Amino acid sequence: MPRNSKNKPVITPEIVAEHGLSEGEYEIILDRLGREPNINELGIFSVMWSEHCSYKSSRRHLAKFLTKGDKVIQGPGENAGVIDIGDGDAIIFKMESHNHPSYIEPYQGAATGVGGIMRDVFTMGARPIALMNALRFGEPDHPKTKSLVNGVVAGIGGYGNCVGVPTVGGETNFHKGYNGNILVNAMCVGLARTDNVFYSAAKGIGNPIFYVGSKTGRDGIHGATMASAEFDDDSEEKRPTVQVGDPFTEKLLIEACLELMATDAIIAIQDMGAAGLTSSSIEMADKGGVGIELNLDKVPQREPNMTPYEMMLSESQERMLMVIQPGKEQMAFDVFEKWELDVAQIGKTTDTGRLVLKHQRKKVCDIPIAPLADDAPNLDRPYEIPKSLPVISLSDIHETQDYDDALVRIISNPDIASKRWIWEQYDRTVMTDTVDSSQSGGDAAIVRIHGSNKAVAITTDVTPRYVQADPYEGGKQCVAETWRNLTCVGADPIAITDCLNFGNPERPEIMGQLVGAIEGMNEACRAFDYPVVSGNVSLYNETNGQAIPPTPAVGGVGLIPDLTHFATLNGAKEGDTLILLGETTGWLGSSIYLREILRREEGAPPPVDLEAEKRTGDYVRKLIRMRRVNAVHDLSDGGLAITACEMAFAGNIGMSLNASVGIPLHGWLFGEDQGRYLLAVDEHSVNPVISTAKDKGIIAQVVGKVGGDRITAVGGFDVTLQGLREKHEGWLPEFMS
Amino acid sequence: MKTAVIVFPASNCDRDAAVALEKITGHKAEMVWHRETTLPAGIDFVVIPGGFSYGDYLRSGAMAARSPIVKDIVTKANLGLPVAGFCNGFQILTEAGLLPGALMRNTGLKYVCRPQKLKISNNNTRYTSKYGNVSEVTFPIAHHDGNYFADDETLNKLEKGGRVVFRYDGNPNGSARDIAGICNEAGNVFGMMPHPERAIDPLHGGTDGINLFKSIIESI
Amino acid sequence: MKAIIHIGLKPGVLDPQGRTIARSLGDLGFSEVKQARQGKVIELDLAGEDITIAETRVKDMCEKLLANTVIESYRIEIED
Amino acid sequence: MKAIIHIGLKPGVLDPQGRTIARSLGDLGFSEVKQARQGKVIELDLAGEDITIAETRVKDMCEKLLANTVIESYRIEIED
Ligand SMILES: Nc1ncnc2c1ncn2[C@@H]1O[C@H](COP(=O)(O)OP(=O)(O)O)[C@@H](O)[C@H]1O
Ligand SMILES: [Mg+2]
Repeated sequence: MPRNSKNKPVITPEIVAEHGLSEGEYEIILDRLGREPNINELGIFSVMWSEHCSYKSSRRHLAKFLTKGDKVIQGPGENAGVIDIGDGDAIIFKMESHNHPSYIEPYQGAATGVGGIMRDVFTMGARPIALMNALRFGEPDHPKTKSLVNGVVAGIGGYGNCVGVPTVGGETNFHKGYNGNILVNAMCVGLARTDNVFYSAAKGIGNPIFYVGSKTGRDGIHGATMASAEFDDDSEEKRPTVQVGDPFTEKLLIEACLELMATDAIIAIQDMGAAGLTSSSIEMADKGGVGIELNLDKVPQREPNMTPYEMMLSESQERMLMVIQPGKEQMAFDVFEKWELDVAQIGKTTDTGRLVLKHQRKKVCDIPIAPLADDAPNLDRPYEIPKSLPVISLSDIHETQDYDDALVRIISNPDIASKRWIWEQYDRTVMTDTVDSSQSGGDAAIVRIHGSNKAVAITTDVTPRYVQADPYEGGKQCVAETWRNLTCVGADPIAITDCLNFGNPERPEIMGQLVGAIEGMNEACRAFDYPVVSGNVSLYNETNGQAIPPTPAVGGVGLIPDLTHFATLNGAKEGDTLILLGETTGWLGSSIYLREILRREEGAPPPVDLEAEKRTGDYVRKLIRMRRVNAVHDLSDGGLAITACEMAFAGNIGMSLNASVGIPLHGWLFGEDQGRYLLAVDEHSVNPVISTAKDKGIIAQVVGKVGGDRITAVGGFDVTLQGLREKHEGWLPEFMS
Repeated sequence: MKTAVIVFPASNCDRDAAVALEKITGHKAEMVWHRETTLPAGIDFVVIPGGFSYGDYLRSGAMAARSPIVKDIVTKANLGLPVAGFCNGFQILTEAGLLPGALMRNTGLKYVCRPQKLKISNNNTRYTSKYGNVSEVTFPIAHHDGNYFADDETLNKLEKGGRVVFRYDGNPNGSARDIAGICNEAGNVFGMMPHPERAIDPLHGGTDGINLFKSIIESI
Repeated sequence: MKAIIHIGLKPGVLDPQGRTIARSLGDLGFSEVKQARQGKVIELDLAGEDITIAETRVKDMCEKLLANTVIESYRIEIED
Repeated sequence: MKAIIHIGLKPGVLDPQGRTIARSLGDLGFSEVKQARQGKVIELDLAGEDITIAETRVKDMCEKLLANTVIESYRIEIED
């Protein structure tokens, strides 16, 4: 950094550019300050106006989302979304990305991602009760993939296991589109009381501001701006000090914060996430319409001689900022000291509307807070929503000559193969409320509300190849799939969180993917009355101009009001009849069959008929509550064949599928038509289930039987359950060995 | 019947242990903070719960074993107080010297969480008497450092004394002689890596853990 | 031949283990402990006799596997 | 003052980490690696000046906390 003779940095155009600020943005800063900023002030503007903090490319489009509903207590805008699940209980949840850090240092990147999302949730007064993760890696053959999988999975487990929050589910895909940019999206779900939810708006004048948690070091300085910039070949060299997670301190923070939250000592609280002390203090002040004055000498520091710039931009983990009720300072000190955390009173709220920082008795920053938020760039980037790929007719898709081989190849392909190697490294049973987790490969994880007979159901989903082929339909589909997965376990879907992972928004076609996906997602949200209550956007996921497949990961949460009525894909019994609900056309465009068997990645994705989807799902839920079904599984990747296999694996029992009626066999078995469910029902329930479906205008047909130890389809495959299971379970351990 | 659960910084199965104790005894367990120097009066049974006390830093269980409350537990255990450690609790008991041997990194070097079949090697201990002639149970395991090590002499002594209480059926972590749980010579101190407190409710997938708690509680 | 590789966190990288160890030693009455850091040592038994070759090879091993150079630095000693 | 404590597994105690390191190095083509062992090093910054006192104190720290003598042995170096 250039310095003038008095050893004070001067702000050159290069420095402005290095901070990722455009000339126009710098002009606004000059105007609002009425002078040149100093380096601290410039750093603060730069992180606040980065893509990561300001959502400048996506904000106006995110505003389209349905965010309100009967059950929504708090939508987007706080640390996490809050929904009402009755009896005074609230569920607080959010999903977040840690893509860039995880590519650079997979263990710590993933670990700190988990830590960060947990803080967003317990900041609001919730005890974290479940973690999920949605992972996308490059193709298995890529030289980095194996070590990235190893590191990311170990990091997620290392953090979540230590903190003692069960990791109950997720999804894992492999595709060459992620070779240079993996995706690590973590979701946390917490439980609070509706009358004890904490918010971030600072209130009152002269109230003490407390810093709690780990000391501040020089970690990840400029992390927030890094997360908003594209990679190039040098970026592995230019990395800042990597943030290291300390799950031990996180666990102490959770316990200490929840202990203090049980009193009336906290007025407002905010975790220090990206852009650390800067964004936390400014957000608290801005939301509360107050000013803040901090004495940086009081900030607990890990290293000597830290500058104000470093302290304000540090991304050291496991830190919180809070406004404490005057008179309750000692109470706060006592709680945090009991839990052996660093704690300091570092400042106070003021009536100036300004952020004032003091360091070694000098004022090192004095800026008005309002423009940091109000004047944050809100770009209307040019976009062009890509047209859907053309529909491929089934007759243009070659039928396999060897169904046994096709089934084996699909069941053992990296996207569909069992992820047991991953989830056995996660503690799924701690807290003893996990009902049916990854153990049975369930559609949604089920976590009981402690001490009650109700449960939340949680799932994450997106099918990037559909979004790539048609952002709008793919956007609808990912929301619909979460809704369907929650339905499968008998839950009432309530709301979603999302993590929108895309490439460089400065390119109109990428921006178009984002806008298209948001609009599609939103249409599904509205059709299901299934609002978005929190989320995260991760852009610039591209390397050397190669963007990732558009990946809007969706995390859905629903409620099972009574745990005496739920379902999973485990439970099919000898002699049960298999019923398929929903319409089958044999849609193979953008399917796994097309990709894995014919090596073609093309074609329009299956459309989602939201009305039919809703009708069918509502019926499935009703059947579960009437205990009409023994097992339920939705049809997704790989179609009917794969759904039947997964149900067979879970229940450890064979399945035989009938001949297809009116549809070529490959489309019948592997087609990915949406909005469908496979049910295993007792023989005496078959007629009532089918006739009621018909009354409701839902297509329902008997498609096979449960029993024996083989998986068969008339005219198609005939393999042993055990042999197929070995293929399904075998791929990942073998790849990782 | 008064029971206590010890809470260390980053214990994380403390609540789970308390839930199990309350379910079996009908009374709430006392939660005792590690900085206390003595157990509350009249405690009949102590559980050292699982978790990652002190983040598992240095060695799992090492720092917790040196905390003030453990001194008092050691004294009282030596006078006959029943003390059980599950998972991290087992590690703490070995580190504190109440049980022999040590728990090392799993040979696979990975954390493992799964339901684990166990063989009851001795149905006549204070922790297994209620199993009658049941010889096999399933408890969840969830650990990174569950590889039980002791020298041959110690192992022989354990076996001769009937102090190997549970063995793995299908060793998940490399433990010597498939050992999953052991007790001290007097039979009042018991440690195991698997989690009986995670197997007490049908929704957990099984209730095999109940009899372990019943055995010790009824022996008091 | 024997190679001894010392691996430690780079300066500035958070060392939660070290911090916790220092605190515990303090609690046990060792108040003279001002700071603690934890690192690891890997000892390799190597075939071959040429020290210079060994040095380059072990450096390569560190870069490729033994050290995580994003957060760790290492130092190699070769002994006969 | 500085104390450097080397902690390693006792001979006869199986070292799964060391074994895996040796195998992975072999897989990467480092066929000269015959065996690997992993240990840890703890570095302490100590107040005080007397080396003999420091030695006894650090030995005490090892026995009381830093090493588990059931499986580990240790070696102490004190530096000014
Ligand atoms: N990264 C992961 N973490 C935890 N569980 C995972 C992960 N990836 C997959 N799973 C689990 O594996 C099972 C199958 O996953 P997936 O194929 O995505 O299910 P579905 O086809 O129903 O969407 C689910 O229970 C899921 O929760
Ligand atoms: Mg799914």
